[in-house]
Amino acid sequence: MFWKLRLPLALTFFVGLVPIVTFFLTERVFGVSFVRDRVEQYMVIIAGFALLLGVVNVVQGNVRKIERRRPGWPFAISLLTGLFVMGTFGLLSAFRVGPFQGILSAPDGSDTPFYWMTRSLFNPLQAAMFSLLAFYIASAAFRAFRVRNIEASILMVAAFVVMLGRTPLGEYVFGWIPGGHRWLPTFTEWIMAVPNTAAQRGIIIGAALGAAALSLRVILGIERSHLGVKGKS
Amino acid sequence: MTPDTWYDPSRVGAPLVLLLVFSALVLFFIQRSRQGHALFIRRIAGITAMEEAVGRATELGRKVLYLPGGGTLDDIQTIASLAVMRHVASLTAQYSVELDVPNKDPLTFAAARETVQEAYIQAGRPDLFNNETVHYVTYDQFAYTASITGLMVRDKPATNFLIGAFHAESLLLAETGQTVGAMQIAGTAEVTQLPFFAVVCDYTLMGEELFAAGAYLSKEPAMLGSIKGQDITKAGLIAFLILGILLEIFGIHWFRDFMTIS
Amino acid sequence: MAEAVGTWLGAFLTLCIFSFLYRDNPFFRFAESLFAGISLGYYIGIVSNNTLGPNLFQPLFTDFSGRAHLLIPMLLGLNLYTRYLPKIAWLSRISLAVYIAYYVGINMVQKLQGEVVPQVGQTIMNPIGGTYTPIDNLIIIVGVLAVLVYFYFSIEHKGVMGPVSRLGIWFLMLGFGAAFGYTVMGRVSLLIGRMNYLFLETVNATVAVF
Amino acid sequence: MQLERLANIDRRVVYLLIAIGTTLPILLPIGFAVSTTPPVENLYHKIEGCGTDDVVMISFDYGPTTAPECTPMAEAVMRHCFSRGVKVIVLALFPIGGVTMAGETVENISAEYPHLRYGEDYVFLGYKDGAQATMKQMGVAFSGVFPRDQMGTALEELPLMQRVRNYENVSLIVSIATNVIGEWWANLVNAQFGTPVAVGCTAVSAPKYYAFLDTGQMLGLLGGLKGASEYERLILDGYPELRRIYNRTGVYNAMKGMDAQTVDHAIIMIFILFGNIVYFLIRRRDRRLGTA
Repeated sequence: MFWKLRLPLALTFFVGLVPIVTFFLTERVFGVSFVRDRVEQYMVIIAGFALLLGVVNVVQGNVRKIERRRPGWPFAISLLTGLFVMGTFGLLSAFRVGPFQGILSAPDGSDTPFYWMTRSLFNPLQAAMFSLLAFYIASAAFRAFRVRNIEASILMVAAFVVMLGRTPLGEYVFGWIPGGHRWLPTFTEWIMAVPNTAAQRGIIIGAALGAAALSLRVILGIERSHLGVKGKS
Repeated sequence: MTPDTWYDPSRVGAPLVLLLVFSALVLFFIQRSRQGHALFIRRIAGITAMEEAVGRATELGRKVLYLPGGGTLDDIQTIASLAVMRHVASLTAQYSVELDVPNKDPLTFAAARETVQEAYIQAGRPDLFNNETVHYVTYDQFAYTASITGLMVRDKPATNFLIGAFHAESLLLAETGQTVGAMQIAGTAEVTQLPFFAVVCDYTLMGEELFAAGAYLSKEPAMLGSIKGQDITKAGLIAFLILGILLEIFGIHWFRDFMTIS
Repeated sequence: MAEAVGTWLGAFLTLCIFSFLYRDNPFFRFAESLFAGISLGYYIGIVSNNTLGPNLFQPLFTDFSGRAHLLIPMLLGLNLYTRYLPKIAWLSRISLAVYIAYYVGINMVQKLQGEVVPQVGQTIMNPIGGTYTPIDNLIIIVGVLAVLVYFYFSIEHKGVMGPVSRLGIWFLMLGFGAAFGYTVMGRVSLLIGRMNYLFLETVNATVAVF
Repeated sequence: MQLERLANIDRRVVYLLIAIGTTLPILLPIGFAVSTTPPVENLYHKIEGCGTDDVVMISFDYGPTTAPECTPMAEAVMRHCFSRGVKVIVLALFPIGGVTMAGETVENISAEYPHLRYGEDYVFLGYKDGAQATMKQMGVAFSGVFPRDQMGTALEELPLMQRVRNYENVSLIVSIATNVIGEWWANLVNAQFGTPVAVGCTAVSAPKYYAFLDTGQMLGLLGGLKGASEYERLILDGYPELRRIYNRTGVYNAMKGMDAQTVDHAIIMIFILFGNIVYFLIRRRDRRLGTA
């Protein structure tokens, strides 16, 4: 029990101090270049191994779904098929097995099956999902922008003015006054550059301090939820 | 290019001073708080609403969905999310509500599993935790989003927690959650996504509130002390800012120069 | 030909995703589950090709003794799987602890050095001068201070704190509204791209075949 | 009860209108008048000042994800150069799909100008990894980074490249950029070598780029679809023969995109106004019922 708790916390403390201390030092100090060059690379490798952890969980969950004929089980088959086909091409290409001598393009510049699947299936799915935002941003604006109170009104008016100012419509509003066609676009740019900057700066400074305080709590072992260990003072 | 000193002169100025002052203040207030000095922390609506949100799931007999965000475990927002997750998991264990934590980042998935399982054990309900409570989906931002929106529409969770680092998917998730009638508590420090959460969700923990949430929920003196230390640093920075601006007006650039990284 | 088939497949899947706007349906579920599977397969390939291959296996295979230090991350990575062995399940926490601790340390200095210092530094300005008018500069200064006051946790927002933190919220709302309105254009551009794909590119790809 | 129904219109009505509002303008151009702004005009006038001896470099620093905004800019600038007989050197520095974008654009636009000859009037260098290093090396010699062009021909065999050695022989660099690469052209190439730089970027990154315009590191700036449509407007006014290209149906351009943007923005704003009017009516009714 001692080791189960103490070892992770002790490691957290010492490993956490490493980047903080080396941050202020130059590579003339022993060990600094090791940390800068290698530790980051180590972390990427650990993260790489973790992906398989996720894959195992996905396969387990979906196989169980098919076995128990849970609702929607046929879709688990299409999921596993996609995973298997794409994953196999990916692994074969990554480790240059047989005719698979490259992941996104073969040595002669031609497309690989992995790339074909990426371009024909993966990329359109990504782009389609991403573009749904155009619909959602419209329905969210309609539903949420109501002048309920001062805060909601400020929110709405700011959004409305900026939307107007960013299109030719913004030029038409005061376009009948000589020189007026630039008023709204200019005002829009002002909102973005002045009050918006102030709000963003305030959030960033506050959030950065909060993040630093949380970091300190983790390094000191006060915050340890991520290890599944209950905190105590 | 390498400077001939053992320390990096561009970094030991303001950043080092800030780091030392900040750490000292936080440590001081942690110590003070542990000695029993009571601390006031104001109410944060999104945090107070969490219990009600889980209670709602009990009434409706539906699950609680907890999304730890699209960030990886190297993002501090994800660590903040795990701290909140721990609390939410204790609540769902106490109320015997089903909890569902789908993950995008595999390491976050590993950590979340530890967090939730331990919370269930501590709450005396290890029987409620199973292999599907915390599960993995996929590493791709929009594939993950597609799966989660589908899940929301089919399972109709009573409450959605969207807490952590979110990017363009924020609005897709929050808007879908809204259509299925879920109560939504969001929290992120991504400045670009805060507007969408603020517009769509019932409660939003903004920036610093997200990082304070875990400490606030734990109610432990050491945690609360660290918030106090952070606040005092902030007060110091505000004073520093005002003084700096006054000096600027008189043409004295000390403060500005000190904060300008060469 | 493969090009045209690819374009048509892509267009079909795009429509499957768009059908979700009407309601959940088997086409969307198919696209969604295929998407989850393919994307995971994609990252298996990419992570092996870009990380595990060149940074771990190839160096180890070509020069084992010289790169034996790479066994450290490899063991830490494999150690994640002890989770499946109940007796030593706790060991996996060591890998998590090391990973988290390293990035938490990095985050701490980066946030202070990269965000707090420059953002405060930029706000320390003489209101008269610079690219903006004095009034603009004052608005920025007041806005930053008010938002910081809003985030002050350990004092009740009463007295002077009350109105100032209220002003902070107003600034936040103004910023959020503006950012929301500003983003609409980018999102619509994405949709325009998809509509082009559906209406123009599929046609062009088909024409190219014949 | 009627009012509540209006306040909670099915969101699918909004979706449908957005879908129509995006598709129709692409298929049937409307042509909202856009006024042009100085950052765009500057670039136009710079190219207007170029003759057949001048060389303009167009760098494709974006990928397929931002193509709806960026491709029309690249096309318009390239058409402008070709119409004036200005020589063009094309390259790509964006890793994910930049070279594909460049290849497609060169192919499409050069087909519109059949009298122009590859190697004499325009050259496509291809893609190189590591944008900053590439930019620096090109200051010495293009052939140092691109010994051969995209088709594998050695640069010394291309007539145009025989007289164009490095930035000194280039009158203008136009970077169509989706991220930081556009900035590098300004603060690296313009700052070190003095070659004028103009950038076309997505609407999202435009505000950040205005700072470079203020300092003169960028000569012109096209921001998002709006900037692209302004440029199209300028070349159409200057070169009426381009109308036959821009009025074709079935081909996308920024003016059509801007029409779609305008219609969609209008739809959203009308819905917001409508929602608030209904909200007011409900409140007024409830207040009246409450006092009655």
